[in-house]
Amino acid sequence: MTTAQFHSPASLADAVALLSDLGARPLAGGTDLIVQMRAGRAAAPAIVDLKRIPGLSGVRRSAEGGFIIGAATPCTALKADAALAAAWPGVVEGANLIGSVQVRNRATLAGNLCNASPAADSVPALITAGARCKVVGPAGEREMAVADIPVGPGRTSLAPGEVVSEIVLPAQSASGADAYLRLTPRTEMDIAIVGAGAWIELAADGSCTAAQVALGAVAPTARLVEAAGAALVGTRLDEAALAALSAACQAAAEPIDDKRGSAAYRIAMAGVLARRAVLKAAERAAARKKA
Amino acid sequence: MARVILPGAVANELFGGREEVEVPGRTLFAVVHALEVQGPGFEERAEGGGLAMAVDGVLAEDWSTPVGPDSEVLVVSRVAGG
Amino acid sequence: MSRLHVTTTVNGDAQEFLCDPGATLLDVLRGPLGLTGSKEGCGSGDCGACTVTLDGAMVCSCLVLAAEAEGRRITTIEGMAEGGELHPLQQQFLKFGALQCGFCTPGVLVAAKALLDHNPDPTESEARYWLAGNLCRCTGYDKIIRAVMAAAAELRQDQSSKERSPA
Amino acid sequence: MNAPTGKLANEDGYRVVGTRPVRLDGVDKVTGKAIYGGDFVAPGMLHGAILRSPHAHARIRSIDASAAAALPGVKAVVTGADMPDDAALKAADRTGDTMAIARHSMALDKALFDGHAVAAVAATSPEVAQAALALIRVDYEVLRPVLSIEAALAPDAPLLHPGHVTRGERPGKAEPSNVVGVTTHAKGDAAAGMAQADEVFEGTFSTPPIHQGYIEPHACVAQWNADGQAQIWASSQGQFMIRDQVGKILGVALANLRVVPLEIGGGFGGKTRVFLEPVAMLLSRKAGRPVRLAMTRGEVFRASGPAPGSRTVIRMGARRDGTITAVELDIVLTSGAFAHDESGPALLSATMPYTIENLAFTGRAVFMNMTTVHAYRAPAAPQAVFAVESAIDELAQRLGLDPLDMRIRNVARPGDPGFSGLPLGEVGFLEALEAAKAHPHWTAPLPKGQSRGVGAGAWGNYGGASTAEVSVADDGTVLVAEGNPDIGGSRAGMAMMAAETLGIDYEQVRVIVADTNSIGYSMQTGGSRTTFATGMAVIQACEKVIADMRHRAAMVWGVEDAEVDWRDGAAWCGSGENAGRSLTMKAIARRADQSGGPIAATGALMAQGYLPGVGVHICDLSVDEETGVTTITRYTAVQDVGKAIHPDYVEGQMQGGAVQGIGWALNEEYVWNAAGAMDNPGFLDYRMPVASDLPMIEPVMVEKPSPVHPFGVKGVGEAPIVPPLAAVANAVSRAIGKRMTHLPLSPVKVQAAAAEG
Repeated sequence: MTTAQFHSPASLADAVALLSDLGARPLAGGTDLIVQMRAGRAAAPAIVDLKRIPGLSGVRRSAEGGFIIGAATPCTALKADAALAAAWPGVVEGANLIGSVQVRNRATLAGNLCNASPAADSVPALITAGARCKVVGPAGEREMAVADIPVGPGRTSLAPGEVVSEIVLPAQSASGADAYLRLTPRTEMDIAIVGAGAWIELAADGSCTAAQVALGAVAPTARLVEAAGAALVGTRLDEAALAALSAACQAAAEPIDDKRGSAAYRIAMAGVLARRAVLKAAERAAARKKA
Repeated sequence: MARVILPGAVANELFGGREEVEVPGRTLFAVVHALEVQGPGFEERAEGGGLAMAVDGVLAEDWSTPVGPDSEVLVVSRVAGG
Repeated sequence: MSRLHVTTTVNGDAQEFLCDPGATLLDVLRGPLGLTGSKEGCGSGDCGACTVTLDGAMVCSCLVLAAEAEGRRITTIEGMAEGGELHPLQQQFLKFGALQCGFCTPGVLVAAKALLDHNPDPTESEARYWLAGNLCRCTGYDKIIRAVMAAAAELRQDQSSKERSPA
Repeated sequence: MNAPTGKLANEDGYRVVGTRPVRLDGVDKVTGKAIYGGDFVAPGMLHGAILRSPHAHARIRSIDASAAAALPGVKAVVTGADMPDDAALKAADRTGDTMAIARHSMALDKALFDGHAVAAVAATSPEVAQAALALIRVDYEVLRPVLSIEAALAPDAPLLHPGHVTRGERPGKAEPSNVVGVTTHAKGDAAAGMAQADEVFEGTFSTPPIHQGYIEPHACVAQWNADGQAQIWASSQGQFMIRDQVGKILGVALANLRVVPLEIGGGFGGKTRVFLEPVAMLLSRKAGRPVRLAMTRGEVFRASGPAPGSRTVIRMGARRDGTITAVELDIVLTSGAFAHDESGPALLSATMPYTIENLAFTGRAVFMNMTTVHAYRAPAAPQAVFAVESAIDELAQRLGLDPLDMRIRNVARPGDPGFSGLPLGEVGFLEALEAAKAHPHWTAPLPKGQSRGVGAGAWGNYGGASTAEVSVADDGTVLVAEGNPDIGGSRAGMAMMAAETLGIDYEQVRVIVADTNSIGYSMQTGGSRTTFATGMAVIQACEKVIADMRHRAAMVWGVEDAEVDWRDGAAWCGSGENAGRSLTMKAIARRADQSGGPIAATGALMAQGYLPGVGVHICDLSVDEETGVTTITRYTAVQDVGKAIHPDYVEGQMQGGAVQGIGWALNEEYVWNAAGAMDNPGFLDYRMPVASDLPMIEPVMVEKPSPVHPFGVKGVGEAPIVPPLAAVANAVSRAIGKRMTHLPLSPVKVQAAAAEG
């Protein structure tokens, strides 16, 4: 692990400058990066710690009533933010399934996103929430959908020197709610064999007015399944609609066989978990309507 | 001559498959020595703790235990734990 | 490769050390600082035996770069007892026999203290999920959880008695 | 050399034995002061590192370490050529164990598993050592690996050890093969017995290799001086074991090889042999300085001694009333790269709790291109008993019998002929089964969606050689030195047995684990022997001290020794003018110099008459049939413990063993890729149970005392891992109505089985 330089810049501009030389890696929580460095799976000749840049840690409300989450905000801080946890329980529970409390006191949403593991626990719910992120780099700032960041296992669409500085969640709709579920052999300290995020919006009569469903660990990246959401809109989430949802998810799944699960199992579980995540989100949406 | 009964694996490996052997000896020390002559390697295995011996149904760690002319010596393979 | 000079606070004492940019906090605690109470069970954040607190939050010190310690407050197992007086958690672990080989115990104790600082009255399930990051292979966790719950009760009782009769 | 007699301090029961005092080494362990393998630092110590083969099976054509040796800071480089040659290792012991351990610790001409050590360096820092490894060039000729039992037994299988002939094979039948050895056991007439059965179950069971999972990686420091004297500081299950094995491998006289025991961070049998010590010694001799060698977690998985995988074919016949008429069992265990044949203990343990008329067992171990297996807590018993207890459960269901009643019907009782044919001693198999049946858990109504499984299992335990020394200080306090590393509170047990024998308080006794130059030989901590055998040696030494102190008191009072009684930590005069007077230990010890000199005695013996331990576990669980995820909801572990000296730590053995068994049943397994490299060498993808996976494990101690041990002790450490595989598998099988025969019962497998219906 030959890391020659460690920097902890006090501004984003300094960080971007440092990150533009080849091989420099941003460090937020480090719970993926440091493991890969020690195992020799990631070369990091220079480390740029983002945690001393003011404004990058913490959750702020956006003008539209949504939430702006700094790139250096640890997952446990999301759970501690009551407003965020109430508005986006799915995003917060996804972030708080990563590793252990020790890991979640360090790991960040931006890090989980940019590590680009197909099984990243926080990404499916971010996608169904329509989250966006601010990217800062040598060419200045730009905004993009969270879904467009990961492009394959361990690969993102970020240009060299670019870093995600914020993740932005829209305001939650009056009768919408989200949920994230994952399938793991252990109750903690595990990696999703399959993950499923869902966002559901219900009309006064209980019928579904909008729905987003995304799957984790069944494709090179977390994946929004339009057909799954579409199968629910206009229905009362009855058995037929849920069956169509499951079928759509199974069709969208292109998993691999690996030490954690077989492709066949993942395809089957894609349907099962998506269904359960939808029902959990719907239950929360119904509860919000009444509250 | 004491009658010695050997476990299958030891019989096959050291005594040409004979599971019962007659040997002279008034103590287990003598019996073990006599068994070594017929099956070289037996003494080392017994000393290493891999084999235990019972004289007339009683396990004896102490080889000074007397062995009568018509005694039965049962050789048992022993297992250490984890 | 130039080494970094870091100043930090460990268990309330000011500490300085030189470290490679890639060195972990665990390497420094166990090496130059001679605090071998934090243990390396895996080096990948999967066992919790290296748990310390960093500015009050419990973390795996094998997944923190030593350079990140600059200006921060670190507590390790060696800082848990005050002088000769064991912390209630340490006492209850001994009373319940909540350790056998003891290798995971430092990490478990630091994590358990962080739990009770965060939640003085945890349910059994809350305690089990909080401690899920600390692997133990000897005890099957039963006596660890019972000792944590007993220490929590004792601390709550001390707290309430302190409130009733402030010193 | 006779076994100690040991008297009760008072007739109505024990004063110290059975209480729950705080352990003596407790404060060090809860404050982080205790020194484990990787914590020890010797002055001038170098840091070692090992280069390991990335290939599971390869010939080593050449090793060029010249660049590494030239790297500034590198002080020594060793390869297999630095180890003694085959002839010297064979001369050390004809069983071949020394050769196997030496060649596993450092390859000679062939790399036989992914992770096999091929070279090692010692340098002034870990970073320099790692840099040096990267400069070592090894020319491998990659060979086809053997990665399964089937592959090992295939007629065209590459032979891992061409010269090896199967041990225990009938003469003339043995020809070179990957079969390490074969063991058989027959009783009565299995075919006839099977014919009498009303119901016959036949099944094939398998378990993958799994790891003991101790959280402390192997670590040691070795110093081999120019005058031939050496010291090793290491965590292990036996400092005497290290001395024996390193002494045989390197040809060092035992008196020249002082091994100092450090605290051990879990072993479970996996630290009952050496891996690093011989290499650290070679590096130290070349460098002239102490060398620390430690494994990373990945190295522990790839290159230490996991438990063997198994394939068991079983046929079991039973009559309508549940009597088992015959069992035919054929078990094949993996041995890994070198010879470690656990088929003996597998056959011994398979049906140990039961007396069955007709048995026909065969056991074999096979070489495989995987790290050499080694003992894991009741070695090979869980694998064999998984098949037997599953078969019993299946037959009980088919015959409509209560599963515990069926086990009780076949239970082995004292006096029944055991495996060796010798009559069983005061075994507590029946008492444990009845205690399980009487326990509220067995008859508690099952919540909806849950199912209940039961499993029993025993382990033979062991006694063997132990030495302990007891001395009395001037103030009457007592010091015990013994030779068994304290993994689970055994120091406390020794202090309690000493205090009980001497009739004094526990707090007046201190116990240390001494190094190999400070105490007589003690067999290592393992085989569930320590409290039984080393306890006996401590008691014997205390009895000698009592006899000495009674003699001194007799001299003071001018009476015969026989006139002096020993009670409540004091000598009592029985006759003459001083009748009724007493002298405390303190009073006697203060004038020790005037009555013959220091008070000290040694207990050294071969502990005999050890009795097996048995466990009966009841497991409630729910299975989410859609996903295959299993959740343990209630677990009770019943065990005959003889007499619990320190109940906390006996319960701890029962709870820890049960949870290791649960992990074995549900999620733990070695996974390899096609090339034979381990795919999950870490605690993320090698899934051991975490705290949130489990309920409380309720321990139920059945105390049927051993008549041989002064305080009734039976070994307890290994029996608790034997029942859980079947207890969990039986519960899952009942939940989904399908016999689960291949561990682990991961969500993928259980979901597939449930979906088949």
